[in-house]
Amino acid sequence: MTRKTAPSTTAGGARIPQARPPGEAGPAHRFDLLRQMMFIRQFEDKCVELYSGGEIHGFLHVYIGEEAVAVGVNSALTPEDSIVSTYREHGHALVRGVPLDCVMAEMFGKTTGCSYGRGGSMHLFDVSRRFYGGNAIVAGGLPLAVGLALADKMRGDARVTACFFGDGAVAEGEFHECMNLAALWDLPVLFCCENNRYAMGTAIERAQAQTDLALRAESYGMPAWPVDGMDVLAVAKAARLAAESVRSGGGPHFLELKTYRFRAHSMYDPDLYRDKAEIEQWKQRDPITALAGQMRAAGELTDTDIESARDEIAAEIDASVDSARAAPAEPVDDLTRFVYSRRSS
Amino acid sequence: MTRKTAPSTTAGGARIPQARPPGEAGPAHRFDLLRQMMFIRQFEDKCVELYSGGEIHGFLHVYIGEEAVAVGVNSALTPEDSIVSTYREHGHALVRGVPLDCVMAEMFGKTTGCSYGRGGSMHLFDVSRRFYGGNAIVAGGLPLAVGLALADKMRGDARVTACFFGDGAVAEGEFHECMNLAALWDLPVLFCCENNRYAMGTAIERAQAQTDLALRAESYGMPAWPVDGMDVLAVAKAARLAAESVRSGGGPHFLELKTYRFRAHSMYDPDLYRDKAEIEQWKQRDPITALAGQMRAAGELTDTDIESARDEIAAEIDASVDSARAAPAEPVDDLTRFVYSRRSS
Amino acid sequence: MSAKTSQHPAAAATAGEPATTTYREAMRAAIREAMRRDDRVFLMGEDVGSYGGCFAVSLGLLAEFGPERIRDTPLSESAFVGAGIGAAMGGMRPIVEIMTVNFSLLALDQILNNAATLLHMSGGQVNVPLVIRMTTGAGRQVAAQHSHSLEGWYAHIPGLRLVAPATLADARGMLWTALEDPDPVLIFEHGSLYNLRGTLDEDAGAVDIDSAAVRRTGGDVTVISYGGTLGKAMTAAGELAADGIDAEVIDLRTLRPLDDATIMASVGKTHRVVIVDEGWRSGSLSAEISARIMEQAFFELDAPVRRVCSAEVPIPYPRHLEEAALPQVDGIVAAVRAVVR
Amino acid sequence: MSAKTSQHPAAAATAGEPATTTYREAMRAAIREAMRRDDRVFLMGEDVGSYGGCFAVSLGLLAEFGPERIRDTPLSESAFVGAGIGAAMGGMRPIVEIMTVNFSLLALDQILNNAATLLHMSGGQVNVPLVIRMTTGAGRQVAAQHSHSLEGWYAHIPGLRLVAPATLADARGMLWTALEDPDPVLIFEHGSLYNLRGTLDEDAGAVDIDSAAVRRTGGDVTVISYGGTLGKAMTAAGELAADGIDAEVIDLRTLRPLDDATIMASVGKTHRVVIVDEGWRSGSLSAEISARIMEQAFFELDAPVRRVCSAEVPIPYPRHLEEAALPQVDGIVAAVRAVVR
Ligand SMILES: Cc1ncc(C[n+]2csc(CCOP(=O)(O)OP(=O)(O)O)c2C)c(N)n1
Ligand SMILES: Cc1ncc(C[n+]2csc(CCOP(=O)(O)OP(=O)(O)O)c2C)c(N)n1
Ligand SMILES: [Mg+2]
Ligand SMILES: [Mg+2]
Repeated sequence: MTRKTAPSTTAGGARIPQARPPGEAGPAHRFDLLRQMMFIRQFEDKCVELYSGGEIHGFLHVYIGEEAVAVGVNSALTPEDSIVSTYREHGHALVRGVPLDCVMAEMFGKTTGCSYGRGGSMHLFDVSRRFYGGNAIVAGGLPLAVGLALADKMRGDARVTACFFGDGAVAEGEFHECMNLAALWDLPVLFCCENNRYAMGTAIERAQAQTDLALRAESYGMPAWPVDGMDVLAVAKAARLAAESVRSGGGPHFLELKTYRFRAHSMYDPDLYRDKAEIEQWKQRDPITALAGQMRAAGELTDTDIESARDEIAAEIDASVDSARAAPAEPVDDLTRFVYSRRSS
Repeated sequence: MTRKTAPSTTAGGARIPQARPPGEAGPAHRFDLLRQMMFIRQFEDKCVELYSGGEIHGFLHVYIGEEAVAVGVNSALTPEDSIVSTYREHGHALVRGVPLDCVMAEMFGKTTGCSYGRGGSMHLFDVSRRFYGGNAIVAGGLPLAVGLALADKMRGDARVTACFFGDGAVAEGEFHECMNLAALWDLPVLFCCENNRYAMGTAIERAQAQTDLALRAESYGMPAWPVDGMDVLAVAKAARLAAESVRSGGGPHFLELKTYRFRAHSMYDPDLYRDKAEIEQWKQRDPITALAGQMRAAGELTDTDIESARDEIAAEIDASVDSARAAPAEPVDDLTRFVYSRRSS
Repeated sequence: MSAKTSQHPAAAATAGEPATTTYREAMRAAIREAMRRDDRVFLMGEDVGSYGGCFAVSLGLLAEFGPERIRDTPLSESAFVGAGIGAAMGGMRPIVEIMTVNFSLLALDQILNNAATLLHMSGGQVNVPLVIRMTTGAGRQVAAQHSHSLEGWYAHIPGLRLVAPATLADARGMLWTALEDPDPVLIFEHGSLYNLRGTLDEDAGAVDIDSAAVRRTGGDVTVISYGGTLGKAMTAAGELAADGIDAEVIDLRTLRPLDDATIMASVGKTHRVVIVDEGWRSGSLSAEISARIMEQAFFELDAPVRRVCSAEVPIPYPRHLEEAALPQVDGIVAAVRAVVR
Repeated sequence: MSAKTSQHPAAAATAGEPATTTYREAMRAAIREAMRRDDRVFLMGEDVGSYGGCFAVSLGLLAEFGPERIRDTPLSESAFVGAGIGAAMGGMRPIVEIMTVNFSLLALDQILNNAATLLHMSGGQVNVPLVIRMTTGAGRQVAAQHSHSLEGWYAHIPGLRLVAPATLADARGMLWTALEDPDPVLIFEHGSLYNLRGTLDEDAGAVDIDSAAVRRTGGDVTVISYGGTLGKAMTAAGELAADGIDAEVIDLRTLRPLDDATIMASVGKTHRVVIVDEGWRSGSLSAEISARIMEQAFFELDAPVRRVCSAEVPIPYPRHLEEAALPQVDGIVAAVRAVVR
């Protein structure tokens, strides 16, 4: 088997797919992407507030700064496609269409939550929308994605399974096994590596001998491109191209989405391991301000548009908090329900 | 980090190291290599006979056809270097200098065995010769090699740890984790991948998306070369070059030793999964006949040389069988000895 | 759950059209039947295809079903077990073969944190109708890394069902029932059983996977065993009978959930118990059974429950040491004598 | 092995120059001391360096010892645990930190098939003087994949020693003794203990890792616990004392090998036992302890041994459900009342 791709390299070292998807989408589409990113951002800002206020507990990993990745990739998927994600998956769940109220209620551990309150922040599920979680073992979701794709391929369903994971996951043995298996069996998986440069406190240079992760992925003989993960349009374009190829039998593809998390790894993290200046630099590239700026410059967006979107979203989120607060907690007697399908109590 | 090597590619696709080691060794050296290969071959022929005769039990994986790999690599090591191997390790143990009597007694499970009879064929150990086994979990030895090399590096000892494993092991997650770790930490490991084209009954094409294993290894940013594993001189040369580089601080190196096993995977294997013609073709490249042929053509070797070597070896092996037969078995009361260091019974 | 009394396979079958077969062939027949009945079923694992399975269980199936459904995998235990979980979530009914329990450790994270957990953690949404088969046990002189009996560990995991067929009928019949279970089922096949020979009705088929079986009725002592040690327990019972000690032998069949009712009913009758388990004694399944008898039948006991387990050592290669390390008929007989004394 | 009676850390220390500290700081002091005393010692694991350890245990050590000896690893549990084994074979004295027991499954093959097995399998040649530390347990609402208590599994493995420091003195003192052991030692630190505050002598140092400790003497019932549940057991004992029930509380300290002598001595005195274990009940360490009491002290028992364990469910996120799933003081009190009845 030979290498299946050799993406061209631009001067700056970033390689972009050679083929171009047919004409860009218009302003309405861009506004939609913007609004989705704002939605995730505002949702998570609220979560941080609720966590500090003692209403959300356990682990909370926010996606702030990385929204362009989930929004861009999701824009390339259809409702028939599947998603497997990590513990940093609020964004993926929301853009997938898991109802806000259900996601928020899950943060509160209520029975109206998308996982019945059982999972919390790290374990959002919505099988009706083919959203398969919410996996908190690093790289633990990759084999599931491979298996979902295997089922699709064996049945002849032309689905894509989008599998999200971080740069840290690339060091795990499971990553390797899954890349090989997907490539060997030509499975319809879209691997989406969210390279935010850190695995908790460990910078990628101290974790990966080869920090060019797309190059690493390519060594399995699979098309792999680095993408500017702070630019939602770039992500959307690359994802569309990749997803179309996957869907039409092109086998697995790998996107290295170069991004950054603006906040600490989790609410427990004092964030001592990186320079404040580095964080500030990346914040200059905030995907929301970036897209908004572009759209404003193109005359597609006014301050009022933004403000009213922000207000609408805020109202929706506030309502979801109210409904989550009011929702019932699971009775303790149901604790053992769903350990097995047949022995619900 | 950038890729550390880009070996040149010859017309036939096989890539050889660009630098050449200083002048080849002479006829005495070649005869030594030949005799070592013959030694392994005759040892294992005898083991197969003893297995069929009911004197050796359990799993027996012979190395017949692959002898050039162990002999060639070992010729590049010093007694201060370390070796970690697999369940197919008779050859590595013997060339390392583990005494024949001890290896044979181990096959019989006797207390004079190199592992006190506890391990049998798959678990040969000789710590005095820095021969660290004999690991029967595929890829299970790689982390040990990485750790031995880490200890050497932390102490400043200029040792090489040679780590043998098969093509099948390359699919395991542990392979990936260890390649990355060794490259990231620049550890003095010489990875020796014995690519005999099969993992049990699974041909490499059905196990690896990328069958060019050296290319795969290179993706970790480590020098990696394919080597004709049926040519002991080629192996010796590549190993010398690689080991010298490792020893002098060049970080881990990877050799893909292209070889073939002439016999079944183990004594249990009916060998139904490959063409007899394929086996016959590879037998044409028998590393022993190949080297003997070359040496004969160069006037360095006579039939008498070969015959007397063969007879000497046979006599040694017969003697080792006698001594193994006569050696004591471990008393059952000692069963729990060495579960812990301090509670020997 | 009720106990069923049935014959040890060594005894001749009594109904239907009995045919001579082996445990291996019975297992193969079960796979073949499942593949024919349900095209969502496929077999996946290392060397299940062209090699025919490392214990030759799937020999010939590749020719019948092709490489899509008799699917050889690379040496990637975590990935292919996890892929089995994903495929089950995606609507298939995979049978994943892990060559042996020894290698299953590499997939344990997937089995525990995904297969066993997804249903509960997702609030009842994610079913994992997966069957994992693996060989367990020692006895073939394959030494320390290839001789584990770790089914007791798996029996600790909520969300899994575990079965250990010890007879031809169970080798033939448990798989289909396992495949019909909406939750993950692990099948442990003891390596020493594959060549077990006996007769099986031509129409042998699915069997329950809920209950333990009383393989021999007796009134003096209850001997509890499963999988690879059932034969030894039966042999010991035979020897004891010659001495006038009448042992009841229970084959657990299902290791999780345990069939407490069958166990306690027997204890209530015999008041004396010996548990035989090839796992290392400390923390083996035998410990849980003993603890449950303590909890549920303490006042029935006339003597403390005894355990015959493996010695707590990595299993050594030489035959005499391996034999000394494993439960043997003599040890069972001695333990029974000690409790009936 | 003999039992030692000592105070629960909640009580004030009585000797030396007592200083207020925490379990986390005691652990850190132990690592620091070991690093200073022996330059073969180094600490390796995910985020032990610049992050300071996921539970802040190693915070500050990177500055003191540098990145060679406070060694951050990639997310590669199997490789870095195996590398710790190899480094130990090569003459170093590694302390490998696995963030939590949940992730240790990814390294279990290395721990079982290499660390625990090499010495026996090599006929006594290959020592593995390795210490592995990991956090265990639930209680912080981190849900199903992050709340395991799997130390019972490790306690099944011949060749390993397991300790579970439950007090400041043990957090401070067990590490050095473990490092002096020529064989692999696993240290299980319950996540709920790191903020435990108390006093510790300035000259506190190495402690034995062989024996259980009687943390409270009493004559009516023996409560056996370890690690994260010791505090709950002590609290329960306090409540029971108010009711005139005088409980003896044993802290196992070492989970393998178990200190049977201390356990049986207490059983011989109280004749009634409750075992508290945060593991899922079936197949937890509590089962082994119950089975041993059955075997060694059956005729001493006035009532069946009871167990207070975790419910057999993946631990759910909501606080009330998590609390319901774990052993709690009320449950211990109720179990004690039931056995002394
Ligand atoms: C197997 C495993 N090891 C360790 C952890 C603890 N942990 C949780 S997230 C994380 C960092 C992962 O980094 P990355 O994959 O880059 O994803 P990110 O958090 O940056 O999105 C670690 C070490 C875990 N959950 N699973
Ligand atoms: C983790 C693991 N999985 C499966 C096995 C069973 N097994 C033993 S050797 C082998 C094939 C290994 O092939 P390769 O690495 O190419 O080495 P070779 O035998 O060809 O020398 C297999 C599958 C094992 N020992 N360990
Ligand atoms: Mg990251
Ligand atoms: Mg091979």
